Amino acid sequence: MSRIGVFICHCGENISRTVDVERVAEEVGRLPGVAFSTDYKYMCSDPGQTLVKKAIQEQKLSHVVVAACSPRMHEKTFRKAVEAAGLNPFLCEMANIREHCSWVHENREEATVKAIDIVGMMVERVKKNRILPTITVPVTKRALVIGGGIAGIQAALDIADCGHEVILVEREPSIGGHMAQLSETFPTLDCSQCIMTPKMVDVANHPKIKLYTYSEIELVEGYIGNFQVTIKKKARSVDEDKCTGCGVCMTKCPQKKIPNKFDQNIGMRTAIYVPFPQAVPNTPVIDRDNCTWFKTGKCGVCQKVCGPGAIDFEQQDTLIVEAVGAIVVSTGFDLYTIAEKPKGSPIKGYGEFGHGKIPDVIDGMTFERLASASGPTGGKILRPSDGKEPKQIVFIQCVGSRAREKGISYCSKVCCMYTAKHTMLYHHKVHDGQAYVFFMDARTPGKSYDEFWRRSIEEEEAVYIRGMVSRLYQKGDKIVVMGNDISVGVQVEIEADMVVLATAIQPQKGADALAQKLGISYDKYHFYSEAHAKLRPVECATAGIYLAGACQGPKDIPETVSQASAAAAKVMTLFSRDQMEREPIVARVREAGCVGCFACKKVCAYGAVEEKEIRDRQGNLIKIVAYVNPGVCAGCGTCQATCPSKSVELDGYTDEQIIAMIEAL
Amino acid sequence: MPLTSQPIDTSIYATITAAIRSEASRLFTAAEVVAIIGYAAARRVGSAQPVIITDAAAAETLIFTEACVNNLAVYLTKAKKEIPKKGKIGIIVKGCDLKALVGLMGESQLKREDLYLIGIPCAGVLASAVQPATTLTTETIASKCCECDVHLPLGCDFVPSVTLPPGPQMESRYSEEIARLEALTPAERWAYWKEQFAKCIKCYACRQICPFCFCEQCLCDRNKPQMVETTPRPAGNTAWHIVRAMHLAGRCAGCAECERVCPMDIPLNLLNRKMAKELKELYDYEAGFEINDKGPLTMFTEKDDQSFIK
Amino acid sequence: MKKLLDYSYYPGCSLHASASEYDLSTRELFKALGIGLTEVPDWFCCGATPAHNVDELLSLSLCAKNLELADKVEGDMAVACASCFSRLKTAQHVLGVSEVKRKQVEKAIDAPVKLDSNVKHLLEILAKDLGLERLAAAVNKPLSGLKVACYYGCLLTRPADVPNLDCAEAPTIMEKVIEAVGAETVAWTHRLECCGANFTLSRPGVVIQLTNAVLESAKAAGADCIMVGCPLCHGNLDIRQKEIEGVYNTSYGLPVFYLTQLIGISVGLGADKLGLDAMMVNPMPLLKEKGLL
Amino acid sequence: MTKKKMIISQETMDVDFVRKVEALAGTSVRSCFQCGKCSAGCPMATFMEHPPNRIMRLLQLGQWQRVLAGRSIWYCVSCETCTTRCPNTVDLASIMDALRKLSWDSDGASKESYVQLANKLFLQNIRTYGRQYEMRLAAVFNVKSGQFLKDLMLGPKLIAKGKLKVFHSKNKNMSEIEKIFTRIEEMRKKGVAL
Amino acid sequence: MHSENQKHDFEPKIIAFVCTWCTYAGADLAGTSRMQYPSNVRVLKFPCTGRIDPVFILKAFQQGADGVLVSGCHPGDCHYIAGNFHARRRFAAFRKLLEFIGVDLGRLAFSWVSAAEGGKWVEVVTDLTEKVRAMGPMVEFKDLALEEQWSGVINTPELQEAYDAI
Repeated sequence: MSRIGVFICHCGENISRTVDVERVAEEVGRLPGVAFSTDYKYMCSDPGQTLVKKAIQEQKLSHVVVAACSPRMHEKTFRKAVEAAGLNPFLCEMANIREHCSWVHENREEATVKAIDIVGMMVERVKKNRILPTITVPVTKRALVIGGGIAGIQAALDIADCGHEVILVEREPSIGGHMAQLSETFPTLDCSQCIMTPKMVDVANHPKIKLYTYSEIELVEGYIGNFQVTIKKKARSVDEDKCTGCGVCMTKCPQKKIPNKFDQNIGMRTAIYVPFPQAVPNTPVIDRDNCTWFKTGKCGVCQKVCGPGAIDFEQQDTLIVEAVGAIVVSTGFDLYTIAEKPKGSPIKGYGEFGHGKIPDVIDGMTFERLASASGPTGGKILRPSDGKEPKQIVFIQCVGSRAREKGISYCSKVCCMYTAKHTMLYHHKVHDGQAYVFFMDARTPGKSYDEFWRRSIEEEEAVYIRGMVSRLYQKGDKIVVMGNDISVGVQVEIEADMVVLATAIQPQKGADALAQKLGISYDKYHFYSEAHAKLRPVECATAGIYLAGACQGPKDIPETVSQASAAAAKVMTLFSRDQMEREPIVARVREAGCVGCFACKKVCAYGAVEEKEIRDRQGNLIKIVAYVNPGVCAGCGTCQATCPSKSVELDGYTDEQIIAMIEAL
Repeated sequence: MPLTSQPIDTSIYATITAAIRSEASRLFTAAEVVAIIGYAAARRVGSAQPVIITDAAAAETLIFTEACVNNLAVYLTKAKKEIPKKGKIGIIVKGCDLKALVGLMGESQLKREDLYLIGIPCAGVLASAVQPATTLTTETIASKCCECDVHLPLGCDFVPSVTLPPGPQMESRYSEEIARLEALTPAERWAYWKEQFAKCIKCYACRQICPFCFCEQCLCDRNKPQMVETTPRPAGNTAWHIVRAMHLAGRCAGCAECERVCPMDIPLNLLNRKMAKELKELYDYEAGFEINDKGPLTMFTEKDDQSFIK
Repeated sequence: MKKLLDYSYYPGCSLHASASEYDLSTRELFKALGIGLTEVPDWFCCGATPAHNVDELLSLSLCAKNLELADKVEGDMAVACASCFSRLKTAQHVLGVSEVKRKQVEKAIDAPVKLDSNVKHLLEILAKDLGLERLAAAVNKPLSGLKVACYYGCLLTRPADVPNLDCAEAPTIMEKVIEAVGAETVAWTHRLECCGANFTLSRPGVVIQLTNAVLESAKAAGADCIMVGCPLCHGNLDIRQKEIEGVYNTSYGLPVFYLTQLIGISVGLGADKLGLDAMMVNPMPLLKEKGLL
Repeated sequence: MTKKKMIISQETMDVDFVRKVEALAGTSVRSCFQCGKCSAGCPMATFMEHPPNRIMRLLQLGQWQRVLAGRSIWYCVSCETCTTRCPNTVDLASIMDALRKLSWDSDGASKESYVQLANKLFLQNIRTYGRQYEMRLAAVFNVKSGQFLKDLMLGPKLIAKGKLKVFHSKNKNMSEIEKIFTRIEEMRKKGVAL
Repeated sequence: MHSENQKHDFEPKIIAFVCTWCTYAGADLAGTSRMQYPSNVRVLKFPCTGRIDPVFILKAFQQGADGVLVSGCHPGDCHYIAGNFHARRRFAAFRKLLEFIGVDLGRLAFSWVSAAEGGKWVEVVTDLTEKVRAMGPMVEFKDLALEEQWSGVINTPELQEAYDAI
């Protein structure tokens, strides 16, 4: 016979104001199996917890029900307390009489009756709770970092500096990401390359970091502490071990007019190329779509001029399997474009801005490349259409961002600051030019940020016009900007030489596909979801996977670096032990009942169900049954609902527990 | 629309019987199979019963007639341990029976390579209420045969080469009854089923005969917790039949054995056909046509209908 | 020629008066293309801008009534006037979204609201139902060398998800249609700007200013003429062109064609069948110069 | 009035009026975040004393008197550019319709507007003839607005071109249109429609 | 809003089966936002809608529920990747079965309520409560529970007489 203790919390007055807690304690106390029942002002407080612990010991309680706030709030707290008193933590359940009762009902009688029902249900449930031993799993102390931008680089360096091996996978031929494309950074205007490239070199030279560039994640299997990751290393056509990075191949390549994505397609590159001179690794890659050899079977100039004989036209994509214990996802962002979107897409383009067909209407990243000393113009601000220096330049903020109609309602967070930076860079480079900025709000929270924005106006003489632009159109070699100054209440028209759009930050293309491989969730924009917006901002709900940088939401550099270090710290916490414990809410198979139809296996999203042979002593096969790998099982219970004979059961949510609750009603 | 009774041509059944006998004999002689599950004549004139034969001599006992109503697939599941597992087992299957086998293969209960399938081109079998020696007509034919879409089983190892004579047009008994019930109000439907389920004596013959009720421990027999009341009272009966229909949804291919064996004449296959119809409409899924890794209720697409969800 | 397609035809008030040449040319062109038009019996005014401006319920009721009348004729509903088109489409949209309004309208017209009928502007019928290929095949006299400024105005495409004729900000349907019959089109800036439309009576000053900007832009882009699909735009661009030239002391001389007139010329219909004599800015010199008459 | 200080309180912010506008327009007033894109693209903004975004602002503050006192809403040409481009999917054109309707119903100052007059005649014509009768519309408008000579030169030319018909073809189903008008009036009298 | 003075003749019993990550959290949010809704609902927490067995719904009706709500994460938001997709199919089929048996589907509601949709939770629960209140008690399963075998048909006067005599 169970000896259940029920503890009713007043939560100050939060519960007791509408629920007659004494009556609840009294009525619940009469339920069969309840040995002790009491109420207290703050059950979660230290004295409250002591009350629970003392009662367990003095009353020899077998199970505990705490009727208080939501289990999402304090289930862990009370389970810990119960454990400290010597009971298995899973013999404690919480009845939610605050969020689900006292806060949502005004009528005291109704709320009290409901609270009694809720507690009664939990009493019946807890009777069926079983002792669940904590599950321990071994931890492989190697980390995988996906994405080699500043977030991935920072996370990889932090983890590696702590002495753990790191696998860093980058899709592009070089690490560096978007930060390597930037000219200067706000609010200090220090050169991005100058602070970025040393870190890239650190990665290349770090003995604990294994770098896979031009590679993608193919498959992720396993679970926290024990992932097996298959990486596809795309054929580079250049042997990395032989190549010395001398660059002769690039100077001799006859295909010289290929738009360079790194330069936002305004600069050109060869078919064998490194995206930018400071690339890490400094090993070129052959772009097979544009290479004459691959297109016609003739040429081979690079092969002829390569001293070490590193060119390998026969190279194939290779698959590499790495075992890791933790994964940091840092795939970064992509920029929204105003181009027309395919029909049916939730995101729309900007027809009113010409759908990207006006050549001198560019985006912020293109402006970065123009302003960058290592960019295609050598740092000169020149129009893509005719190479002239724009004297009237218009910046438009919130293009795509905060535009529900276009399908994106969030703020991209960094555009106000980088536009202010752009006006400064422009003013430094074109002394006789004038910059105008159309904006709705200036959002500049951050250390020295607002001062920076003010400086662009007060010292660098940018003209800020509060109001969105309705339309852009080409008129001769000018772009007519039809705007409005809402402070004055008058329409504004500017004939600009160049227009720079602060386009929205979006997750990388294919972010959803990667998330599905990783088994992590994402929001409707495909930004990855953190486990808790406030308290677990760098962890995914899927254990062992962590987030860093703009793949989780728009972020500036300092924030990205902080999050990367935080993710690294989380990984190191995990790696600080040889084994880790996990909540034992996992499915178990009752082999006697299982007939091996594997409906459970078909519905398991985690691949946690395996086939297991049952043999007699002579080794004859009796039957094949399902087996749930407790390390992989996430505990959703879909298998149990699907199993016709209910031969698989989810611990903590067994049919017995649930039926007990329904029958208590 | 009731049609006047018309005879159905079953003259090919004699040829089929001869063909399966010689094929069975050949199989044993060539040691291709260790046993064959088929039909043999039973004691009452014209009746048939399932039989398992293990040698060529017994091949002569095999028959196929309009009385061969049983779905023999069930002997491969519950009774399979009785058959020595030393080689291939031959089985005689009508189109409807084959659908059950296909389903069982999809659910890892059977392997195609362990079976030798002798397919029967079938013009129909007799309804269970009819005396065995009756001629097959549009009236005496089993309901399931009225809406049969697999007179000729596909993908078998051996099929007697006969030409199925064209049959007369038949009423769609299940579809019409489903449509009739759907047109009623919920209360009227409830009254209908209440009366039907009230008859149930919980003999579980429906469960015994069903090839898909292959669980070793049925959920409905459990008492810790008791998910479904086990006593043959209306509440427990209703729950049993609902759970049964739900468990067969997307799997049952309509051999209608449950209905045939029900001593209380509960129209059990009606529930199964209704579920099949809904799953066809919802997910364009029909059971029994190909070996599927996943059934309609163990898979999903992101675009599934959710008009019923707020 | 065998009839390919059949429509119920809603001309609208303007086509029975100031835009009679639009009506005439539509009927003649569609006859020539083998498209059947049956006029909606006893149609009413759709209420146009004035009704929705001050009395949405009336506007919706009038449109709903017309949709009901059109339902009696087989085929989708062909609409020539951009304003009528916009009103009918908007009514369908609003009544589909708001149950409250739908119930009120049903009370007002004492009949159920028909939302499923397809309301199509002539452009849509030519470009999509007939198809550009079949349209091109019907051409006898390609409009080669004629530079056309396609003027959409406001109501054909706006707002984005209501008329659903084409992209609201960068439509191409007019250009596609007229290029299919051999004309050249010009890229110009004011093809989607407003001409002042319904202020033609009450605030001609405003209309003159807005329309002038449109004419100026078309001229600057090197257009020979303007093509429209709306009698209101036509009224402002054509009827008031002389007056505008006076006010701004300039000369445009841009003939303003209805799309059916230009396509009519290309399929070989005569001036009398297209009502070219009704145009205020005489198109004859231009057509002669291009060898089209 | 426009220069008068706004005294903002729960009493002076007329939420009921705004709700009425929202119900009529089927769109939210609160969604506007004052980006001003509507005013930037409005072909009539230069004619208005309150550009569209400010009308939205005044509505958000429940200051409808200021909106209706001005002529801005009667300068809106219903081109729908604002609705098309609003980043927050506010259907501004419908809000303008709603405001005009409410102004039309009340005895607002702008009832004298020529636009009002034209609209009124237009609707009268529909009620009388079932269809529009442009000749009469123009003639009566000029008489009523006191601009006897307005567009004087256009008339005869249009008649010559067959563009203005002196005699009008009446709809044969006139009782139907009258019924629609009457039913709507009755619904309003009963208070079941706005 | 549920007013205190409102008294009803019939207070329906509503059972809600919800997933812990979205709907339970959404209901928590309704609480922290102090939204008000009828107190008729009793919530059973599951890790995921994928865990919810149709038998539970049946059991709930048998135990006297007048209305049942099943609610989980929106498609794509499932904490367990796809549990809600499986649940969606399962319940699409199950509700058709119940409907065919003669259960009025007005008593069985399904919804997606995210952790951010406290308001929607209130709306869903209030709607179902009021709808079921208007429909009256769910008597079908309760009647069944009271009946004995064969009690459905006493159709001959002899039987009736004999029965009365007992």
